[in-house]
Amino acid sequence: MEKKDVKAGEIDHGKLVIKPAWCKGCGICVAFCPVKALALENDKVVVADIDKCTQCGMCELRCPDFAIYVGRRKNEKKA
Amino acid sequence: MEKKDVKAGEIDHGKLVIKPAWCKGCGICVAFCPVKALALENDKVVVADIDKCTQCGMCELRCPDFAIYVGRRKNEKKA
Amino acid sequence: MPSALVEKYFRADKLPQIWCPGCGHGIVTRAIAAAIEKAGLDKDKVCVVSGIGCSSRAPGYLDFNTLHTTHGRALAFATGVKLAHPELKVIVITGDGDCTAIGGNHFIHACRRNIGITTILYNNNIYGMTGGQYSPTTPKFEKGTTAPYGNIDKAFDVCNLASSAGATYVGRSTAYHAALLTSLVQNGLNNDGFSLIEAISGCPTYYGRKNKKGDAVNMMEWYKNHAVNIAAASKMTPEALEGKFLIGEFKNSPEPEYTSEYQKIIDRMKKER
Amino acid sequence: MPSALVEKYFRADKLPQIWCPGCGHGIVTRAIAAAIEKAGLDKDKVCVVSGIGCSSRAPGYLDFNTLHTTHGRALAFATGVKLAHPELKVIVITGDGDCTAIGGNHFIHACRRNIGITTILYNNNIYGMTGGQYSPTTPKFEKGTTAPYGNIDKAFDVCNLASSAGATYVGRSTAYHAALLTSLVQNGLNNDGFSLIEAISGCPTYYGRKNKKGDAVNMMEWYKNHAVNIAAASKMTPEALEGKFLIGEFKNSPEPEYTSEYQKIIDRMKKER
Amino acid sequence: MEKYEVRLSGSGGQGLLLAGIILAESAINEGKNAIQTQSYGPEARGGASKSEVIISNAEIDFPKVRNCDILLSLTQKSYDQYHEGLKDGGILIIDSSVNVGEDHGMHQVYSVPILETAVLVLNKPMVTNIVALGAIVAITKVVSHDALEQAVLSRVPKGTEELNKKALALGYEIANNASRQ
Amino acid sequence: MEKYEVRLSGSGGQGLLLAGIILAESAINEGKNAIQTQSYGPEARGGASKSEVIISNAEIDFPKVRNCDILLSLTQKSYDQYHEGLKDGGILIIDSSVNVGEDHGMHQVYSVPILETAVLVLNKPMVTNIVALGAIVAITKVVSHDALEQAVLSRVPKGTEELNKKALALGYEIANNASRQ
Amino acid sequence: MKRKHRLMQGNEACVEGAIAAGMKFYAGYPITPSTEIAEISAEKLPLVGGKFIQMEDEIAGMAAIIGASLTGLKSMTATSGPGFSLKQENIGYAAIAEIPCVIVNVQRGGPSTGLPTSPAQGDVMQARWGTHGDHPIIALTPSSVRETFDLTVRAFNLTEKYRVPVILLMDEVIGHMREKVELPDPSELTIIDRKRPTCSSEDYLPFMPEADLVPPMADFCTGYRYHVTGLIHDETGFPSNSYQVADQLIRRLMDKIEMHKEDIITWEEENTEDAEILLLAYGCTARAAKAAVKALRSKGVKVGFFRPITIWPFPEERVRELAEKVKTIVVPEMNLGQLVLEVERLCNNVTKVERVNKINGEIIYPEEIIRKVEEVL
Amino acid sequence: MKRKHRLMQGNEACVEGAIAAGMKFYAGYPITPSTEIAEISAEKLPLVGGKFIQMEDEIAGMAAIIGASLTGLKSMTATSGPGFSLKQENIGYAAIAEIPCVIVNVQRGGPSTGLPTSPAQGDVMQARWGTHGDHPIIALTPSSVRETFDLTVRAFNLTEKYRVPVILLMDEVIGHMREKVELPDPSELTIIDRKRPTCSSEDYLPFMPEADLVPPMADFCTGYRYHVTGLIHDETGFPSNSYQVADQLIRRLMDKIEMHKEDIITWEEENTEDAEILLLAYGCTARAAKAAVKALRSKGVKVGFFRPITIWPFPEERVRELAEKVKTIVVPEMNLGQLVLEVERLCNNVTKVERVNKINGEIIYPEEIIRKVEEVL
Ligand SMILES: Cc1ncc(C[n+]2csc(CCOP(=O)(O)OP(=O)(O)O)c2C)c(N)n1
Ligand SMILES: Cc1ncc(C[n+]2csc(CCOP(=O)(O)OP(=O)(O)O)c2C)c(N)n1
Ligand code: SF4
Ligand code: SF4
Ligand code: SF4
Ligand code: SF4
Ligand code: SF4
Ligand code: SF4
Ligand SMILES: [Mg+2]
Ligand SMILES: [Mg+2]
Repeated sequence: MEKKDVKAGEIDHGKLVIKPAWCKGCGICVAFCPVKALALENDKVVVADIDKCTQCGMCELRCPDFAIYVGRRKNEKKA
Repeated sequence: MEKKDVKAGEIDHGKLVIKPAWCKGCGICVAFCPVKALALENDKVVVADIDKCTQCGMCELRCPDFAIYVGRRKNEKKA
Repeated sequence: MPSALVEKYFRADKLPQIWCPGCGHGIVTRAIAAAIEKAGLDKDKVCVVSGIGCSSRAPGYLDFNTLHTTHGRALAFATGVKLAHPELKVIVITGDGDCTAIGGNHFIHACRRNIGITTILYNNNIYGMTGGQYSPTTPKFEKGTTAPYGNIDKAFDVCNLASSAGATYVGRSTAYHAALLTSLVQNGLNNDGFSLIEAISGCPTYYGRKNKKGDAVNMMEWYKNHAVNIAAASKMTPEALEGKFLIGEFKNSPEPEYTSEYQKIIDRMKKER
Repeated sequence: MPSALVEKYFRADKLPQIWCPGCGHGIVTRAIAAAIEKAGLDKDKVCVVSGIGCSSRAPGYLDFNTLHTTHGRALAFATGVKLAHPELKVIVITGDGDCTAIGGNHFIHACRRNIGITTILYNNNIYGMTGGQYSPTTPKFEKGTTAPYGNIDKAFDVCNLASSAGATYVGRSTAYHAALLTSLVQNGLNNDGFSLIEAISGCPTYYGRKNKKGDAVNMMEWYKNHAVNIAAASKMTPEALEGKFLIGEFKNSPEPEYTSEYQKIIDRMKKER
Repeated sequence: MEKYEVRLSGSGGQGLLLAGIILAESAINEGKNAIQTQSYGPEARGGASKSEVIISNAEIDFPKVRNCDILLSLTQKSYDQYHEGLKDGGILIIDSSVNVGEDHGMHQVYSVPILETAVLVLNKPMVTNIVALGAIVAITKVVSHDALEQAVLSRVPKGTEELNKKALALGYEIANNASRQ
Repeated sequence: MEKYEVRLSGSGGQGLLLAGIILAESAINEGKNAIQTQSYGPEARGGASKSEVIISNAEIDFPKVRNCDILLSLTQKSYDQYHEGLKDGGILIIDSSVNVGEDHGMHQVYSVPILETAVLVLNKPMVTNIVALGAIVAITKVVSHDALEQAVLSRVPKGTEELNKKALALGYEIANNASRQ
Repeated sequence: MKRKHRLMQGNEACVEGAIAAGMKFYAGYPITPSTEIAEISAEKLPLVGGKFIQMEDEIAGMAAIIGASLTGLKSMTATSGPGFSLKQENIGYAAIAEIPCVIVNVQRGGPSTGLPTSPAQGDVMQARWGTHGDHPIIALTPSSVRETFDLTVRAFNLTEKYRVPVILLMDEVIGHMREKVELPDPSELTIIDRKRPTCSSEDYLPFMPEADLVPPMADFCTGYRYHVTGLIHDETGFPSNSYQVADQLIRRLMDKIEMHKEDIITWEEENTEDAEILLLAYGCTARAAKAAVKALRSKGVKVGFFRPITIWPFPEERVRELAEKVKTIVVPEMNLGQLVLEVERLCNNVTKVERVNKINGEIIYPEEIIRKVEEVL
Repeated sequence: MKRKHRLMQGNEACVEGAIAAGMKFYAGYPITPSTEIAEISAEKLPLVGGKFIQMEDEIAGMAAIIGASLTGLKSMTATSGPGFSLKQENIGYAAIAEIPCVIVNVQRGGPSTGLPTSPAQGDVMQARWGTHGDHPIIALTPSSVRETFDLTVRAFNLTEKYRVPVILLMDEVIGHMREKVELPDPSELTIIDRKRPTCSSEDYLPFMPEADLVPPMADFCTGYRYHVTGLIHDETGFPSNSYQVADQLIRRLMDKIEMHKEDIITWEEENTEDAEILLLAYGCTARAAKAAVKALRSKGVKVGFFRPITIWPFPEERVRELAEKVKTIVVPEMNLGQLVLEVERLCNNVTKVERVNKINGEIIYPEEIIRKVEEVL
């Protein structure tokens, strides 16, 4: 059972990682980001303003397709 | 569909009617007659003392086989 | 109540019933006939439906249009009858196995729809017809032929279950409390929506014997001594209620009945056309 | 929670899921994985069972031993798994149709037995997989493809039903309240007996479209604005609660678990021999 | 002896199923083949009921009683219902309460006070079946006394062994005193 | 003309099922026979989707498209998945966003800005399917314009007639301007 | 008489046929690929004063239509494989209690959940043998949208006439395809209603057959008080343990079909006069077979075409006759060989019987049949 | 080796056999005449550390044994006609997902509730065709108490070996009668356990067949994390819409049986060498047939006896061989002709096939068979 490389095609914004291949453009993350850091473009999520992002994790929590998630936190140690 | 004569074999005690063919001798009427007017004999209900009977109807109410019922009440008119 | 009741509502040529001596099912069946008499129903507008089990044999003795269906499915058949002809009074007679084991789904859905069916559940806490297996209402730790070491299943409180599923009339009585049973069934028949009346009925042959409950008379005595009417219970201490169970009317809160809701759609469509 | 969660608990090569854009099922599934992580379960000791439906496709994406069964029967299959191997954590993922329509009987019986299964019911108030027919949880008067003139069935309150049937842990959350959902599932996993967590999950494609609820975002907003936590609700006036629904933990009252009761019999028999 | 077909009839609750089992086990104790069958269902509730045993030295192919060699009837109802199956020259053992009328010319009829013995003498109606077995074996010798006693003792509840032995002995006794009609 | 096999492909939600129905109804309006089939199931959710129409003057026995005469591909995915079914010499109508590469030598390929027209010109993505129908009929003449218009008007929601007429007309127009590649 | 050509889906034609036949009650549970039948029934029934109900499962759907039918309403349910399996117990009930009802099974790929949206013909034997015990059944298979309409009407007529459950065995292709149809005017249709008693309620014996072996059926709750059971019963409707009653009842149920075979069995036949090879096919596969016949005939191959429309009871006699005339019978089916078993039973050792089987979820292509014919030529 | 003759009921022998074969899980729902199997299992299983559960219905019973079997426990359920009908959907699941399990059906009179306490052999075709879609199945029919023990062991062995659901098709007579038996010592029994994977969990492809077409099966939750579904799936266990995958899967499932026919099919045969008439019977009816053979042989009639023990797959080859040799095959069945259809399919037009059918709730008598033989002589 060959596993596909699931990391392929991720866009790492540091604070935030986006995986356009999985994004279905539902807009949930955009609507509920408390600081409006996200936007939709061509039916895919994009980061509108990475600086705004507080890494609150709401987008990750509510993305039905696991297409967006919080990157390594500043104060986090490497595993 | 020939109907059997369902009145056949009834013993009419006036106050009380008993139908031995249907009685299965469970003893429920005997046990719960408030005045102990009934008894079991050879696994069938019999009237022990018809005078005691107050026509309270408890036996009729609880006989699982409809084998005992209150006869015409004294003050009742004919239908 | 002379035995005119039996003559009027029973197929007397089929009597006595197949049931064992002292089986509570006969008492319950008579109570239903008495309730029908009191409710003054037209015999030709009453349809009695049952599943399979000792209890489900009852309709065969009742002189209405009677439908003895498959095990557990009485309420589903009855739903068809009622929706097809809402003017009929549809009565379902069922057992604890029939209604709450294999038939549990139809039961909760009939409750939910609040369809106008009056259901009398003959609860003898066992599968009588097949010889004494435990049922969903067999109390925990009691025995059945398939629970030789004591039943580890919790029992349903069927009244409670019916209420939460949506039944709008719910009550419980016992074979001993036959007069109460009659009045609960009568009230159930007067409710437009779905009514459940649980009738605790002794099975001396299996439940009684397996669990050393004595004979039919002993079982009746037990009901007499352990049932407390809900009206009385509210005035009793928890200690006094210890080991007792409740009977009486538990719920009576009418809501729109299913088939009349359907009729509204038909009527609306007629107008809209 | 970095996406290590997805890597650890999902079959990432099967992603993205088959579900429509904005379908709540993905959010709920992620919440379950998060709860498993928090509960610290051994992946090889978790078995996830589902029936048939959009929701029931979830196990295919989860990296455990997963069993996709027949429509409505997940809990019956899961009962076999759990009784055979009580040491396993058995999780059932099911839909409102799967669990409360065709599967209603297995549902109430699993509750009754208090068997150690954690059930997450993805309630989207509709049959998603077959294209939008009304389900037993579709609110009255709303539409489905089989209720073109509005549904006349009352909806089940599945939490209430589970409680009266015997479940020992019961809670409700929504796809919007994903963090609460995770903690309810985690608590459910910690309950030895039967747990039901109702997860309100939006189906924008059918339920939303048929009932003019807007898109996925609108539906999430609706949950946000209409759900009230049971803790908060106790301090609110009836007027303030008008039109709202409750979320949170409704019941948490542990009782002996079914398979451990069974083990007691085995142990007793061993001693007695 | 080649093959015996035995039918035990009476009413439900008289323990005839167990009697059939014990009779079959007696035969097995003697190294013979045996098959026991019974009637199930509503029939068994209330009405006449029967338990059948086939005993043979050879393999038993067909498992049901066809040509009954021995018929026990403990009640009138069961006699009425089943006596036709008894073959010409067969042995009919009836409880003394049963009336066989005139038409039993071709059978050997034994009338034995089985119920009375269990109820009045032993005061234990539940050993009716054992009394009956004693009577049957005394009359027909279909199995040996020892084989029967062994089978009875291995089947009855602990603590009732003496009672059952007594019932068996009484069965023998009343049968030996029985009138061949 | 004997028989046309038409396959309309694209992604779920582009209204191709309805387009197929309308095309088939156009044919019926002209007195021809028509069969419409489609792909169901998970396939229809998200991925490539297709709707097929067979039009014929004669009875249509086999109901599925085998040798496609006309293929519409609105998306790259659907082109990739379905173009092999197009027969040699068949007509391929693609949205201009679709890249058919080099291997289309044996087909007549028309690249038409269908999506763009619906989205940008009409600002109504839901009429994509009607624009496409206009384009197909303009290029292939598989049914007459009148029959098509009649079918469109009898299917679309009340109040959208003008919009759809316009979409149809634009479909004709862009097709007539289309480059045959 | 206004006639209209319309593009119609097979599932829609089924509902149109049912309503034309007088359907007034539908109960069911949705399942692909039959769901449209429920959906359209839900929409149309209230408009004709009929009732639609979505039950909690397929078992309940089957039960509800039996209950409704007993009260006199013409009733139908529709499902696909998994649901058809669940309905089996109650189909047996309808058979023994002689309750008219129509069960539609739009077949999909199996077994189990299988291939939910792909066509198959895998439930042919199940339609005949799915419920326990010997029981009568009639099964019809349409192979076009128009025929779906016609056979639904016929299904109702047969079930009303003979009080035998009738199965309309469709397949996903026929159920989902849209085709040009011209529906008959209602006045052209023959609609049959069940016989109702003409005697008084006192004289009514609910299960006493007339000469045609079918007992007249009183609507429940119309003054004829009687008992209906799934147990073996005598003419009064009450259970019986009599051997004779059991024998008579079951044999009569089967004889209802045997006696009226001529009326029940229908088929379509083409080019059989001079055929050396016979293609025997039904449902959507018959359309491929027909195309194959045309192609082969145009090459001069003497092939004939036989399509059983009634598959249960099977057109035994005609197939046996044809078997005497042809060299080979080729039976293409979208299963691993089901109806072919019946063909083999009738024709083995008289003529050669060959199979073309496909179970991958795809319809059989004409070429696949042609290939087989060329092989056996 | 201690041997003991005992009087034992058929249903009891079934449980004894199951436990001897290693049954550790029983789930079911009571129904006459199979109930004793549940009751005795409830009593005995805890004593061997096994589990018994009475489920809410038959559907759940079937589901639960599949779940238990997946975790590695040998599992069984028992029922009768009405319950067998209800189990069908999940039997199909066991077939497609290849979950070992034994389903006992103690047949009673049908259809529907029918004659609950009377014997019948009316579910023979249902055992083969009761669930939707093409599917593999094995069915065994005992005709004595001892054989009930043996065949229950065999049923477990076959289901474990081939991952095909195995049906033990008993009848009320065999289930309820008590007979002298001598059970084999456990050491004499061959007990087969399912193949388990020998590879690492990373390399494990749960539905990749080995040369015998059977994939090794890992117990659930033992480190091999895999997916099981009732949808068409590839070797990984995940659903697929590929035509090729569907074709391969279903054909492999059927080929598992075809390939191992020799191992699966068993029968008993007597006096066939010189037979002119062959009695072919199974279950309790075979005992009447055997008695008939003895009676007829003693009168000099050349009759032979053939008893299929495995009825599905049917012993095609041997029956075809015998058909070439005899003039008539007589098939007595307690139904209106079910297994005889298969005999006719194989033998029609080669030899005469005659039926003796009885459906009144009574066992067939030897004389009834003898009469038929004398008729066809
Ligand atoms: C489908 C099916 N499963 C099982 C049975 C066997 N069966 C008949 S009645 C019964 C239980 C009846 O119990 P209950 O409903 O409580 O009625 P009771 O006999 O106790 O009055 C069972 C299991 C059946 N007839 N049909
Ligand atoms: C026995 C059976 N009946 C019906 C179906 C068709 N079916 C599949 S899923 C489904 C409903 C699913 O609804 P739900 O459980 O609410 O899941 P959702 O798709 O909404 O997540 C139905 C009716 C089936 N597969 N099997
Ligand atoms: S982590 Fe929070 S702030 Fe950052 S993008 Fe996501 S929702 Fe917005
Ligand atoms: S929530 Fe997920 S799928 Fe939806 S737009 Fe955001 S990233 Fe894309
Ligand atoms: S009527 Fe009352 S008093 Fe009279 S016998 Fe019956 S129970 Fe006793
Ligand atoms: S209650 Fe009825 S059946 Fe019982 S003893 Fe009294 S009369 Fe007889
Ligand atoms: S078995 Fe029990 S329930 Fe059935 S008739 Fe006898 S006492 Fe009543
Ligand atoms: S149909 Fe509804 S439930 Fe199913 S995937 Fe789409 S949105 Fe989700
Ligand atoms: Mg009960
Ligand atoms: Mg849903």
